[in-house]
Amino acid sequence: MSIATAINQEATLATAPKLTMIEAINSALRLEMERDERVVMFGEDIGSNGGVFRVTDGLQTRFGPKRVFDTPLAESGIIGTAVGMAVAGLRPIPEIQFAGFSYVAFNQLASQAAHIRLRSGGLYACPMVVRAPYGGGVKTPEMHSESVEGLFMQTPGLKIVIPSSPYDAKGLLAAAVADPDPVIFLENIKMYRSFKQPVPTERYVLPLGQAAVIQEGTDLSVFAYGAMVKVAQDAAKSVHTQTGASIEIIDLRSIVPLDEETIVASVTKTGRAVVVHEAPRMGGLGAELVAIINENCLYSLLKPVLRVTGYDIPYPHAFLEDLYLPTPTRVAQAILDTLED
Amino acid sequence: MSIATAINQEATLATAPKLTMIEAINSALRLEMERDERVVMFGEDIGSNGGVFRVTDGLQTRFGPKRVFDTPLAESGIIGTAVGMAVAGLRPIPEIQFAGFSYVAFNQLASQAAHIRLRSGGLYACPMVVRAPYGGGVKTPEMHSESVEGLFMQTPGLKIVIPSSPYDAKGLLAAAVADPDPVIFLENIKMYRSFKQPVPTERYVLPLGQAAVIQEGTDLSVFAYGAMVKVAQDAAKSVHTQTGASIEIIDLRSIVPLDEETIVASVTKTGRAVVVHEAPRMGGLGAELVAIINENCLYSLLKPVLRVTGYDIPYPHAFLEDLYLPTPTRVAQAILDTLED
Amino acid sequence: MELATLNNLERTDKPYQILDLEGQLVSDAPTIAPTQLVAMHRWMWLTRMFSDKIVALQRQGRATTFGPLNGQEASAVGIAAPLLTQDWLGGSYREVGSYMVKGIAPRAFIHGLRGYPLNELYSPEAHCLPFQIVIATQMLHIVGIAMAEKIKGSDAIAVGVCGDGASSEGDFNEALNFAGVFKAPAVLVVVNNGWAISVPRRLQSAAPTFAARGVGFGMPGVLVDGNDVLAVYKTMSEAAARARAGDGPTLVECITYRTGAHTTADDPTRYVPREDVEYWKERDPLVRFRRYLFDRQLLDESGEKEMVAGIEAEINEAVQADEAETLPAADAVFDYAFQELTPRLERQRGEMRREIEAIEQQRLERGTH
Amino acid sequence: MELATLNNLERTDKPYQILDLEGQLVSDAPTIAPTQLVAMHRWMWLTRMFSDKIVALQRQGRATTFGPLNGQEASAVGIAAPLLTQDWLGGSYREVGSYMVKGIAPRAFIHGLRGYPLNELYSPEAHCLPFQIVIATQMLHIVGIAMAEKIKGSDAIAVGVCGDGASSEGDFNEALNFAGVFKAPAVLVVVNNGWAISVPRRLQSAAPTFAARGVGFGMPGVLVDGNDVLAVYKTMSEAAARARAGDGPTLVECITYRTGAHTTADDPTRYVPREDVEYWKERDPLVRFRRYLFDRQLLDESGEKEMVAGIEAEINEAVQADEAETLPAADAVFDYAFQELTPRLERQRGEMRREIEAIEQQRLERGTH
Ligand SMILES: Cc1ncc(C[n+]2csc(CCOP(=O)(O)OP(=O)(O)O)c2C)c(N)n1
Ligand SMILES: Cc1ncc(C[n+]2csc(CCOP(=O)(O)OP(=O)(O)O)c2C)c(N)n1
Ligand SMILES: [Mg+2]
Ligand SMILES: [Mg+2]
Repeated sequence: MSIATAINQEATLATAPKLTMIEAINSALRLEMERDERVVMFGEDIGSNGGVFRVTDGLQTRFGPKRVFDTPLAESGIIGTAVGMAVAGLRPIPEIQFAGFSYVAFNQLASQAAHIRLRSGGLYACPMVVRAPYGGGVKTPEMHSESVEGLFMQTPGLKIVIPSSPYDAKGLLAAAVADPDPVIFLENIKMYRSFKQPVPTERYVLPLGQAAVIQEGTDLSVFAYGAMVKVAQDAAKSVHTQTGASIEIIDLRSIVPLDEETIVASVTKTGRAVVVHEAPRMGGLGAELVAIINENCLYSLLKPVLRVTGYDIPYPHAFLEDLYLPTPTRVAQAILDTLED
Repeated sequence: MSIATAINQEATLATAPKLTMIEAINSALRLEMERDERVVMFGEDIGSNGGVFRVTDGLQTRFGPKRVFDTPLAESGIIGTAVGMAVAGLRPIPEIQFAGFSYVAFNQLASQAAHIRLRSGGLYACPMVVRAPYGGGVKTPEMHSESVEGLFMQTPGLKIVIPSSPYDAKGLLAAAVADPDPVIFLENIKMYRSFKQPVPTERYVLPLGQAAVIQEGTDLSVFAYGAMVKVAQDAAKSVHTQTGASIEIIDLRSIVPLDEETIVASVTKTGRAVVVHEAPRMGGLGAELVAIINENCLYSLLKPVLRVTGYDIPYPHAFLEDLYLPTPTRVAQAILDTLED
Repeated sequence: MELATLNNLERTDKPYQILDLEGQLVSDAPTIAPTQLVAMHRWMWLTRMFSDKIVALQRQGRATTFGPLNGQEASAVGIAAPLLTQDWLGGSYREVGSYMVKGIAPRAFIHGLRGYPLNELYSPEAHCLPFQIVIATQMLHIVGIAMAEKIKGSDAIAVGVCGDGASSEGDFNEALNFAGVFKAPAVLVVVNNGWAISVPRRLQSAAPTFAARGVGFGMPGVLVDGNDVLAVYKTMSEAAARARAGDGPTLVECITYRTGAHTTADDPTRYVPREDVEYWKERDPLVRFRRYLFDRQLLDESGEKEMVAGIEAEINEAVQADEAETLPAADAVFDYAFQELTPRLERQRGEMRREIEAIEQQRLERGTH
Repeated sequence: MELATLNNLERTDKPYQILDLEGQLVSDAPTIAPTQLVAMHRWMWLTRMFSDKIVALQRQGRATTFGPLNGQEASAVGIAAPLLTQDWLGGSYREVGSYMVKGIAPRAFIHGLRGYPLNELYSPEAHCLPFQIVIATQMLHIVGIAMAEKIKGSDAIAVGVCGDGASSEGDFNEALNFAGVFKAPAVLVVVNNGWAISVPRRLQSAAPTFAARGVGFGMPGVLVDGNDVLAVYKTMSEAAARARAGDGPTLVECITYRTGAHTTADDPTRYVPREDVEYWKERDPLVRFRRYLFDRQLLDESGEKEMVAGIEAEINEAVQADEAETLPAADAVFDYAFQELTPRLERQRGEMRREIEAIEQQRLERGTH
């Protein structure tokens, strides 16, 4: 949450109920459906089952099967029909049960949802929010842990949002639903129930494209998003304890659009940076960040920016995933290396 | 072609016939099918029609419809059956008619071909070469011009090769077919017939993962591949004429594996670099290159590395594509900017 | 009136025909006003002449790659003519004829085929999805639209059209399945023109018809003579009525033939057997329908000549008007990524403008222009 | 012997049955040696007991997420039992039973289900494709394998198995289509267990059966009682014979029921109607086949007890053996990207090793361990 928003919300937050990310997203969906008749939701197991993670719990009962419904098991079908619904004036919120299965719908996302505006010369748009759980660390089967933001940032026409807290999730989801273009909204599985946070009952909007400064600092900037924000915080704390270094942590929150101003301002100030993500390193957001830093603050840069990421191998088997994912240990090591003169 | 290879091949080249890239690839395919019974080829229109670009011309007649055949119009089906064939011991060379249509087969490529080794604990492999024309500048309809290397470098388990000349195409294709893992072989459409080059009649192999120094230089390194090599050459020539600068041009040739040693050595020497590709900028290979340079030669770097690339928008309409693609003018400007003190 | 029953919508064995090759009635004709019948003939002519014109423009470098429409005019017109304004239509590049019937002006296509983004000439009131290049994907969009209209409680239906080749794509089958499961008010049409570029129809499916695909997705499948505009019209009317009544989707297969090349980039002599050409020449959809109209004195030779001349003038004017128009600036490409440019794209647009200026500068320096 | 004809392979109306609920013959039994019949019963027991064991291990944190096999044992065994060693089998996570019949040792699965990469226990001679998680994709691999075996001129066939939910994916339909067009020596099986997680069968297709999908792809579709191991066996034998004879693919639908949860992470009480549970209890495949074997004195109560005890010992030993094994090092993950590590991956492996050492160091410093 940005500082400005924080001040505005302070009063409300004091009395707000504490929610998990699942509950916060459920609340956002409920509010969007209440205020806008055009909003419909569908996917696999989102109806009576309330989603395999219960994110859509109770919504079919509340809004009826016309607006909240299960579909056949076909991701391309889910996204392809959502594209049609968006063109016909609805505001679909399709769910892909796990982000890795977006590969099956890749074409409908990257060449269809993303291209409706282009193909129609702006006569039609494709406002929709594709929700998908993503991320590792919970010992799932194959293709359940993939981070896909690195793919969709290479296929322009799609926005990509990744919240790292219940509060952000609710506000960013409201912005995504209001957005006139397709948004991929990635929900970190490990964070779904990992902690609660005060979340206002009413609707609020956190604009897309604004990073959040989680912790200010002067010696080094750490960039992260989703579950990696917490990993960055743990690492920063341990380094601070060890060395007293003042570490700035920035939660990117939105990959497209990316808040480059905040990134550049931070590194211009600190001169050192580490970027952390779960996705493979090669061509991941970390690479893009280094490129942005290189272009805009090379002369402020005291040390190479280090990338702490998933490795460039297929996502490993459940019991071998722990060291594939960035750990506080690995991030702390990178911070220490980068702090060295 | 690397210098060592050049010396070896010098004698042969003097008498070699001059071929277009199409002819060189056709020759490579023919030789592979002759020497290895396990090689089979299939796709849309590759049989009697010889491919929409005639790359497979005459091959069905030569090897029969059992080994060279047309398929139903279904890219996921083409790649999915190829995966099965590879597991069953064949060496399939499926064609995707235009690389952009690989989106339809994205899952079979990124979660299947790429994961056979992982999923089977190494008991099975998936040796296959997916050929696909790619690239812009020839005024094609939607989804015919996309560069896809930036996508598949984010889905580990796939190799990616992009030749920039008839000679390289033939030698790299031989290596790709011999490789024990899946290779995506991207053929630039604009270069298919743009020039001829002496290409030996017999089989030869250019190993994957070795960049080629197209032109040595000391002031600045330009990295490119595919059709952008020529664009880089034209830009370098004009800058050289204008300023006398000594520009090194490196053709990456293979994206995965990437020849990082050559990249790092070059920038360590020149201290300045520009990278050129057709694909969108965000998370493209350019970003990765900057990240590699940042990690390995930050202290040699005199200026920010500039990226001259496709913009972060959907590939534009035919008559608006010219300035979307990197031109010699734009690359020259980037080189000049980077040469400035 | 056998055709009015659902049974008829389940014919998958023999193509349904109303007019035989001589233009004689072999089944009951649908009730269509005489002016509408003549209009249908004009649309068929418009389709053919538009196609010929674009091919000519393409040869002169005035249009991009184009897929000729010749031979398929009866399907094109018969598919679209029974639809209402509010009904949606989504097809491939080959459905230009259907789209013109539905209300898209020829000039809107000319603009697009010259390689520019569609403009306001492409009337949204016609409810036509901009053409699809990635084969078969539009079938899912159409089913989504049909689902949306049902959710909204409107009486609009949605018609998806694709080729025989498209039937092999996963998306085609997923579209049938979603349509069936959600009882979407949709008609899904396979225009079987014998070829997918060079790949013959027999390599697309081992089943004797594509219409047979319907049963496995819980919907009727109808096989119709796609060169018989009345048969296509009547089948589509009934399928549309069925959809509109809430009785669910129908799969229609129109058997026709692509008598031209796949596109201006294609050389069909490499793969089309000669016999085919002869066989289908006799089945020219315009010849058949002309006979029908002439026999009934709804049109005569001179009337048809006038019609053709009118169409020619109309097309030429459209081409001239479009070529006279000021073209979009190179940096217009930035208008279609998002409704509002992101800061990053603003910067990139600046980058492109810098290049545009540099090129202008070079031009001035060289003294050219 | 009605079933031996092709006609029989086209039943799409009523599931084919050999044993009724009481274990009485209602069609001719296939010719199977008595020892093989008893072996089939044992495999069904093995399937069920293996499943129960993994569920128990999962509850204790000794296994990862697992999809129980209960209720589907007759389909599992009937699908695989007629296959030859050289025949390929590719299924989803739910096909553990079939794979064990085909020759994969229980311990190979235990190892995998503990979250580790498959090892050499997963015998390649069994010709079983490692399980597929991305629903339906294996169907295309199997058709590709069948095409390869045909190209190679071998006499092996390939059998693909998936669920009712999987039938909705594009890949499933593309697999049917490729199999039909290339007359692949394949048998494609839909194990219709009524659910795709919480989504009921009726939401997967508007057609009355999945078997009806066959006709639209030019192949016979057969509906079989999936809780009748003899009916499944006989159907699969004939479909396999047909494929082996070069007569092309067959689509088989086994009607069965998932009596447990979708996986250990699922709570079926949220969506499964009570009546279902009762209805399917009476159709327990083991009960039915036990009656058949008992009636014929091929097995008796004490024999079955011994059988069950033997299986229990076998499974427990496998678990113990596997848990005793030295586990792969964390950096083994680098072994499965490519046959040879690229220089980049060598460096990354080094990076991981550095972390492993750092953790070890921390541990030593803390004095733990
Ligand atoms: C997904 C995809 N694959 C391949 C192509 C290339 N392609 C363009 S048209 C065509 C054939 C289409 O055949 P059909 O569906 O029968 O339509 P027709 O051209 O005959 O009208 C192919 C293969 C494409 N545009 N999209
Ligand atoms: C492409 C894909 N989408 C979604 C899932 C999540 N998922 C796992 S199992 C399953 C249901 C499968 O149903 P069915 O095919 O009937 O097989 P069953 O589990 O009943 O054996 C779903 C939706 C997946 N694994 N892959
Ligand atoms: Mg066709
Ligand atoms: Mg099921």
